[in-house]
Amino acid sequence: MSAKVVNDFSITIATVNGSGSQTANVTLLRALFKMGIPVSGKNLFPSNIQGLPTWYTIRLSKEGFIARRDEQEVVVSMNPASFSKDLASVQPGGAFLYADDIKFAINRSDISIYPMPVKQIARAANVSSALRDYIANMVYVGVLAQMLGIEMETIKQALSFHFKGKAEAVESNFGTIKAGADWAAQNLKKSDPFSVARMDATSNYVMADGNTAAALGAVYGGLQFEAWYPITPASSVAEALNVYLPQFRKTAEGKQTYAVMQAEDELAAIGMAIGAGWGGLRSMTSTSGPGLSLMAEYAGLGYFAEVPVVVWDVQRMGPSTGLPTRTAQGDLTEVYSLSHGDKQNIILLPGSVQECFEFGWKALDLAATLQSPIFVLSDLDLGMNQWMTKPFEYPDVPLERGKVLWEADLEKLSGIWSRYKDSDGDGIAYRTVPGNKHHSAAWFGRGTGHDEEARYTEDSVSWENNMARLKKKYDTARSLVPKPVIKAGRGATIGIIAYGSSDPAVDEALAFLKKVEGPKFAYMRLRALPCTAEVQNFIKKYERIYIVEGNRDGQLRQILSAVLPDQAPKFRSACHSDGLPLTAKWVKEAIMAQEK
Amino acid sequence: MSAKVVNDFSITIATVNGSGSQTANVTLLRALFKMGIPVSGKNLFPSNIQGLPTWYTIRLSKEGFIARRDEQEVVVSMNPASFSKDLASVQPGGAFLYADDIKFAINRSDISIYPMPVKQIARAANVSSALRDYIANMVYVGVLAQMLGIEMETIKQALSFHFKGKAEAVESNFGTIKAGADWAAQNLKKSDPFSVARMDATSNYVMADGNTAAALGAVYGGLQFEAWYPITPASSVAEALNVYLPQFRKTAEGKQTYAVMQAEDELAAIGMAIGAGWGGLRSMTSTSGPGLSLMAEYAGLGYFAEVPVVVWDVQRMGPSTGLPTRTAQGDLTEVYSLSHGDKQNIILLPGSVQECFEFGWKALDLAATLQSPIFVLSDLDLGMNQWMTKPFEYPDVPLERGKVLWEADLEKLSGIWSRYKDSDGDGIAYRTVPGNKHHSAAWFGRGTGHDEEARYTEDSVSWENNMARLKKKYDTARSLVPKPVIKAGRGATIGIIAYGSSDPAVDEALAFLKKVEGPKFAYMRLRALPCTAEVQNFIKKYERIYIVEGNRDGQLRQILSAVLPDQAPKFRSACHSDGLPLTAKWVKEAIMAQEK
Amino acid sequence: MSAPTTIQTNKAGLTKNDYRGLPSTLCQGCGHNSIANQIITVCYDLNIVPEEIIKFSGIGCSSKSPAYFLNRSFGFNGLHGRMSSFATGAMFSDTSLRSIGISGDGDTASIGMGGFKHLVRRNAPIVYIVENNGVYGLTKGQFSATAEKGLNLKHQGINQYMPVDICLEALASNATFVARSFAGDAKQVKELLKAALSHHGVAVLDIISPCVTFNNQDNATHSYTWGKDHEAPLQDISFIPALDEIEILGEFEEGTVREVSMHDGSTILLKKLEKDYDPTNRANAFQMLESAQQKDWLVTGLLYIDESKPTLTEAYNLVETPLNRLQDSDLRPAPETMDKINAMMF
Amino acid sequence: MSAPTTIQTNKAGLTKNDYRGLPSTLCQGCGHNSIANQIITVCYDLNIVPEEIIKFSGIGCSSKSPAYFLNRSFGFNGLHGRMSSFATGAMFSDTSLRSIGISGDGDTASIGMGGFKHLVRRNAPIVYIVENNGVYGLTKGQFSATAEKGLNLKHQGINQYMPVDICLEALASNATFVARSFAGDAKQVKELLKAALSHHGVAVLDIISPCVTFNNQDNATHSYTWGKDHEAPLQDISFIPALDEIEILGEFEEGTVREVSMHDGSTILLKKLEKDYDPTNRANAFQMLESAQQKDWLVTGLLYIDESKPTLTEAYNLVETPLNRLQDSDLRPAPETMDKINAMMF
Ligand SMILES: Cc1ncc(C[n+]2csc(CCOP(=O)(O)OP(=O)(O)O)c2C)c(N)n1
Ligand SMILES: Cc1ncc(C[n+]2csc(CCOP(=O)(O)OP(=O)(O)O)c2C)c(N)n1
Ligand code: SF4
Ligand code: SF4
Ligand SMILES: [Mg+2]
Ligand SMILES: [Mg+2]
Repeated sequence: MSAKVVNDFSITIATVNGSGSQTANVTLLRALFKMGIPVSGKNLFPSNIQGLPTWYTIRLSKEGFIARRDEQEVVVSMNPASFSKDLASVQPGGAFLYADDIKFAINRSDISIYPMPVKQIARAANVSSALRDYIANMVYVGVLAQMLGIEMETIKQALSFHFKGKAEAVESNFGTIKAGADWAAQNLKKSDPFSVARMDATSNYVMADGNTAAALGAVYGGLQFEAWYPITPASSVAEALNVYLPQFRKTAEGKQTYAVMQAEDELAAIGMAIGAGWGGLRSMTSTSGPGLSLMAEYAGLGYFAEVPVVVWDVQRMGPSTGLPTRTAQGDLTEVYSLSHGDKQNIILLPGSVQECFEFGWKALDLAATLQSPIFVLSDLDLGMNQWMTKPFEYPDVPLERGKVLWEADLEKLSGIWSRYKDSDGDGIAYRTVPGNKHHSAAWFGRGTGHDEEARYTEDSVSWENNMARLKKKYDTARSLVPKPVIKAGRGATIGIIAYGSSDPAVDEALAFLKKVEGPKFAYMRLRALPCTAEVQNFIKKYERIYIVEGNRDGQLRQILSAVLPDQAPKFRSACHSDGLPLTAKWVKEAIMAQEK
Repeated sequence: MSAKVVNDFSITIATVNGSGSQTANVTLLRALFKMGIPVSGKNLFPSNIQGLPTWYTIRLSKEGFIARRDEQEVVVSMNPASFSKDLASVQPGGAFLYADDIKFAINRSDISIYPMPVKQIARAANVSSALRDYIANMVYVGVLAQMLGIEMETIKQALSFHFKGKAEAVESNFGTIKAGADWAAQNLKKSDPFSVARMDATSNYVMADGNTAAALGAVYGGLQFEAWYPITPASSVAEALNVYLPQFRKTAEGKQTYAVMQAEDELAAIGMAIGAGWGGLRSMTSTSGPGLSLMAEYAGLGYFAEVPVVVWDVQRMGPSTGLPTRTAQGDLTEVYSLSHGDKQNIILLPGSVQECFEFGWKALDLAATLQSPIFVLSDLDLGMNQWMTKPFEYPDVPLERGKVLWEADLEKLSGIWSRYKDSDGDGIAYRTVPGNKHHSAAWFGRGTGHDEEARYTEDSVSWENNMARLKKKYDTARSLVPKPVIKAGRGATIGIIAYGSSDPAVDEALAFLKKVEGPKFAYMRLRALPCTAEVQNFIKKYERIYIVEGNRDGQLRQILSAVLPDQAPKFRSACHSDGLPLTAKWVKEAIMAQEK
Repeated sequence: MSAPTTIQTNKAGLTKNDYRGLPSTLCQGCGHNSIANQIITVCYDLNIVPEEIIKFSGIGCSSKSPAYFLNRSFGFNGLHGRMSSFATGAMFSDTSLRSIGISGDGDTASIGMGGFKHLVRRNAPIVYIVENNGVYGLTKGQFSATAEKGLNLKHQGINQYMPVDICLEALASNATFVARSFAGDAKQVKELLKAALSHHGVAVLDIISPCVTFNNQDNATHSYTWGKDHEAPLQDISFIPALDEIEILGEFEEGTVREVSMHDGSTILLKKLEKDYDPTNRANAFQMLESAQQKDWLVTGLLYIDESKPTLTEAYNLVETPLNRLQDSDLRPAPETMDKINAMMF
Repeated sequence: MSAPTTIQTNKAGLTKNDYRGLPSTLCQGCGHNSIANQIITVCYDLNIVPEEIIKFSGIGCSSKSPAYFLNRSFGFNGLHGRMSSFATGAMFSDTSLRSIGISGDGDTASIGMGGFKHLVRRNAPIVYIVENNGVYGLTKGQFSATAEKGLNLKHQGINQYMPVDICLEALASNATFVARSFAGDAKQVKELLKAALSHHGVAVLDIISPCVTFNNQDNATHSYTWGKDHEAPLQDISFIPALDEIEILGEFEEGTVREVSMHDGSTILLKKLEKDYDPTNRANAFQMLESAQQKDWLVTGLLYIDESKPTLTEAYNLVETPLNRLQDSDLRPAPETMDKINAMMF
């Protein structure tokens, strides 16, 4: 047995989907987290409901790195269909645990092999046959706990959380886990070097997924209307709203201050959201690529009629239906140019679960301020996986309601106002919303050419003026959108830009690059488009800029080349698009290969 | 009266839409054309059916320039609603003709004024009261003919063409024209310098609009299936197909070799067209901005499942519903990035009516060869206005059917083939289509991840390989799409890039720029994306590059910056987007202002 | 009133002018214009405060017409075929307002079919008017989905398909108010509009509204002539607002009148014509539409009504205050809740 | 055959295996699997050559299933809600082929409503099967538009709306073949499939197909239990292919059987159950669906049939040769025509 490896390896569990293994896997993840060990969990699941191979990888990192790793030191195989592949995937020197009813030849002697009598132990659990497959998963939790040293108490905490404290469920699952652990203690001899040990590196964190965070952010952002249509990986944004809005946003009398509508499709979803936004509600729709594409026409209406609305896009692998359960950052160019004619869409790029919460409310504020659709690009990895994250922070500014005139305001103005006039020099005009009873409040909105009074016109000059004002508004947005997060050490000559869920991998790669001979790197995590001054300065500052992104075509590189043409020759792409979350190793190698 | 101006001025006719003035205006245009004088006609019409002001401008240019001009030397006013504006619009020294029942003070002494007793003459025509408004328009045709010297014989030719030789209609209209001319001869004293005179500069031309040309191109391109949904300014593409397919594409037995479907919306239109393309038909859909946006999701399916289809987009002014009857080049970035996920869309940019014909068939060939959607971006100016154009040329190459395997082919291959395998190294795989009865012919298509055999897979490597092949295919497209048209004189140091209907204005501007002191310009008319080698060479060659386009945001500049980042610092935008066709004056000034 | 005036006002203290819109830019004689005029009259007659109405439309000649009535109401002229979704969202902003939507047959039955069906299914509280001319007016005369089989139009050929029946579609989607009328029958349009404005839920009004420019040939089923020749009214309709005395009832002979009570206290009086027709029975309505189709009748009148179903917005237990007037404190949970949320996260 | 073999073949010389697809990846017990199996059986029984079928679908669990039958047929698994448009275009490529489309209730009645209605209205020749489970299976259990009012689903709450009735929608759109069945009633599914495959025009089959994972509670109207308890078949159906002797007729008592002749010479025998039902009368069908709704019956069987209407592709006077096999010379007018065209331009 080689030197002990503590809190610094990955565990992958291979099961059949629809078998309930998610509960077992998340229990492991949470137990480790409660032991104070930095963890991350990545669920690799198929696009069907039951019967296909699925994998869950837990990374433990005492240094706190939470990006995906390719290497798998401990592998648990519960699925005959993927058994050979799983066996082959174990790192030399690693450990392989498997359900002993799977009968395959095992041809590796460089790893530790542990068969588990899963069926037998599960049968002993004495549950209904319907639950037996499910409970079998608890066996490997127990065996792993025993073999790696996961504290039983934290497992119980995890179970208790999962089952919302329902004692019966907790006990029955825990019983099986215990049985698994006991069996392992008595029957398995540890020959691998991997183990876990309590640390204190997670007490300032919580565990959550980005979609829940987005929904909660919106709850605190005063969301009043959400229209959506089911789609992986975005459905859980709306489903979380269905959970949390009733808990936190009903009045004392139990009345709703919001409405959530499942629309008949995404065209209708964005239409309803834009209708509500026009009506003065803080409004949102959540979707993924195919739905986003269906929203193209309405997005242009939102831009041109200047309607506040948030479009929360949880990206999955496209083009087309693509790989619905794989992650990507491939919708950037589409969103940037969404809808026909000229338009400049505003995009937010959350890079962590905490930021999903923050942008959840901020996007609603920005929409209200800028009277414009705000597109937020999350992704499957960020949205659906459980992450350890800084706790959510109560918004540090009051709700931003934007330039809305009510009866009293109009009274003060003697009823003189113009819907599309740039009175303040920021490109943002004042608006009124239905229900305003002042006799000068009403206006007739439209997606056709209009003058400052919102009247229909085909006049060339009115058209150009209005479009020029919209451009000015986009410039105003530049100063309002989230600034980038920059990490630049002394002496850095080369820049790296990344965004969204790529952050942990880039961060880890930087730690490595710091250690090797060669140029020093500065890192900017982009958080929004249009580019703020800080973004432009960062780009101007460095000799070369690597743009790391999760798509084939270097979508952000394309956009930055277009908006900063003078800097374009400096850009280098590091593109990764196999559907899996980025690893630090890949980032490091992609950059080093081009630096040679 | 100042020096005579012959064949070098503009005539603008202001009428009420829905009054039938189109016939009168086109008759004038055609008569002048038949006199051998280079002409162009621009119809500026409102987005409604009846009762609003509309203008028609005819430019005569003995030098052969056919771009729009701003200056209006001869103005005919038939509409009280626009009378003052029309009067003000006449160039000093120009001529103003008006229907004398319009009672407004005329406050200009720098122009020639001719009242016309339109009602009176029309009444004499003895037509039904329903036709009286319509026939009134013939009066100004007659008066203009007399005052400018338009040959009556060519007017008769134009009428005879318009009424498809129906003698009665021709005579009745001609009678009124004659009456107008006679009245003018007897009652008006010419005091303006404008006149027309026969030339021989149009005998190698025909007159047509780009939408008719597109339809005819498709007829010769073997179009088999068109699905469409009505929308200005694209409807007349499909409506022309309804006219010409039955005439030229029925079998000897009178059977159809094609089908044209009016779909229930644009989502369905492209869906049907893609279904037909997948089924092995040469297939197309035609639309404009709002419809294009609705096609976003299906466009990605076409790209990813590799279905041949042509999307003919006749651009109008957006964003949103915008100005449906105004022209623009504003859909470029949307089309380039249409659909979520990575995609590289192939775009053709016809620059003349003749080229609409040529691309009409070529796009179908390219779609078949590349098994991909081909987007053709025309615009309202090109599509709906009558242009003098070189006659359509019979395709110089046979129909390109692409890599389709039939029973005999499969027999030869012993049934061994793979739908998505790059056997030829060009990124283009072979396909079979329904009806192929070979037992190995069938495959199951999809928009989800697939391997070389078209089987569903979520495997990362298969995904990346397939996407890499698609990228290679796009590189193959680079060598197949139409090359640019370059005009580079000796000593040119600065480049100009334009595309589509901007060509005549840029061409005319160049003639001017040639004459003035200063740097020499080379001009490239871009005809397609991706950029061919010629495009790249042109851009590399010049110090600075002006990109002239009909949108606010410099959409082509954005795209070229992204694809040629090293060249991006050289680009300068000359953007024009007021909904009217470009003028040479504007181009010249836009460039000279930046050259100062 | 302080000084004598000759300008007539209604009980809301408003003149007819307060209900008008901009001058129409539609063709002279277009059916849509006459419907816009009826809306003006009806809102005036019913003393509706224009600020309490929201107008919606899609794209088309018909969809332009909300600009031509009720200038003092908010309104939105949206995307082609998408009036339903926009209106559905917007009506949540202040549920004390009433919604009127004007769509075309192309807008509703071609591109907008899905949205229309789902809006109806949700019983969204809106007066949904289809100005049905069997043709696309604004794009110059193509077939819409309500064009009759066999219709021949310039450049388009002969229509091969059976027309979509808006009323049948509404019924199939469980509409709670379904009526058909004819722009040439101003009185009926007016009474039906009044009833629709009192209805609790979605009121679908399919109004045959001839396009004089592109589809008014005498034999076309959406023409004035055909309509006049084939109209078969189900009833003679009078609407009695909630507050008016119902003395009027006395005027009728026993058994010749059917009374329908509305949710808001108004009454619809349906005077029998040839046959009695019970508009509260859905099976009847199906039957009637089916036989009208076979007999080539333009059946007009109130086909179906059900005042008892909850509306879309009622299904959401909303606060009394209009949502768009809620204060920051109503919209953002208190700071204390933040810890609770974080604790819920594990 | 050269050597004796124990493998059974049908009249097309094919084995059952020749009709199978890939192994299903749907849940065990999913109604969709049993429908796929019936399609295999029916195509085998009817001696259909698999190369003469095209399969279509949208997106959903249901839409995956065309991969699980007829491996030797071309097929396309398109976009969510867009099967109709894709199939409409594709069926023009070779009109000698038959089309089978498999869609879900979400795919058809939610996002795909517009396309579905218009495909039906055009009488596009396709067997259009809705595998109706009242829920979105593939996205894990949200309400579809056919979910019954009051249905309670995890994370989704209680459904507030009346369900879309696929058969009623098809009827309203002038479908020429409308049937409902239940995946738990294999025999009926089979016979209806056979009839549908012989139908001339669009055949809409609404098959209640339980989702065992997300919507199979005993009281849910799309569950196996509810279906078994509430099924009310209209008839006992047998399909007799064109070439088979119709001796079978003799087996029935006078007046107990209704015969429907199909366009291709086949016959549907409808054996009366409790009441007689005439499936050639559209008014009947409306009536039946209306009363089924009121009585909470799962009415199954052939609701409506009309063999006389031209199909979509017939409306186009196409050449005999499949369009996708036409030669260059059929597709490009001769060079001489070019001058003529130019002359036409003025
Ligand atoms: C997405 C989209 N497609 C097409 C159009 C073009 N368009 C404008 S109005 C219209 C049809 C209008 O017909 P209808 O709704 O019947 O109204 P009508 O003009 O007859 O009153 C169409 C197709 C559009 N504006 N948007
Ligand atoms: C445009 C688009 N929106 C949403 C989705 C996500 N999606 C996939 S399947 C599905 C619903 C399927 O339900 P149904 O058609 O009833 O089929 P079932 O799975 O129940 O058989 C949805 C919403 C998608 N693929 N595309
Ligand atoms: S074109 Fe037809 S629908 Fe449009 S305004 Fe004129 S008459 Fe009315
Ligand atoms: S989730 Fe439901 S619909 Fe999907 S395969 Fe499973 S049982 Fe069938
Ligand atoms: Mg219409
Ligand atoms: Mg379903």
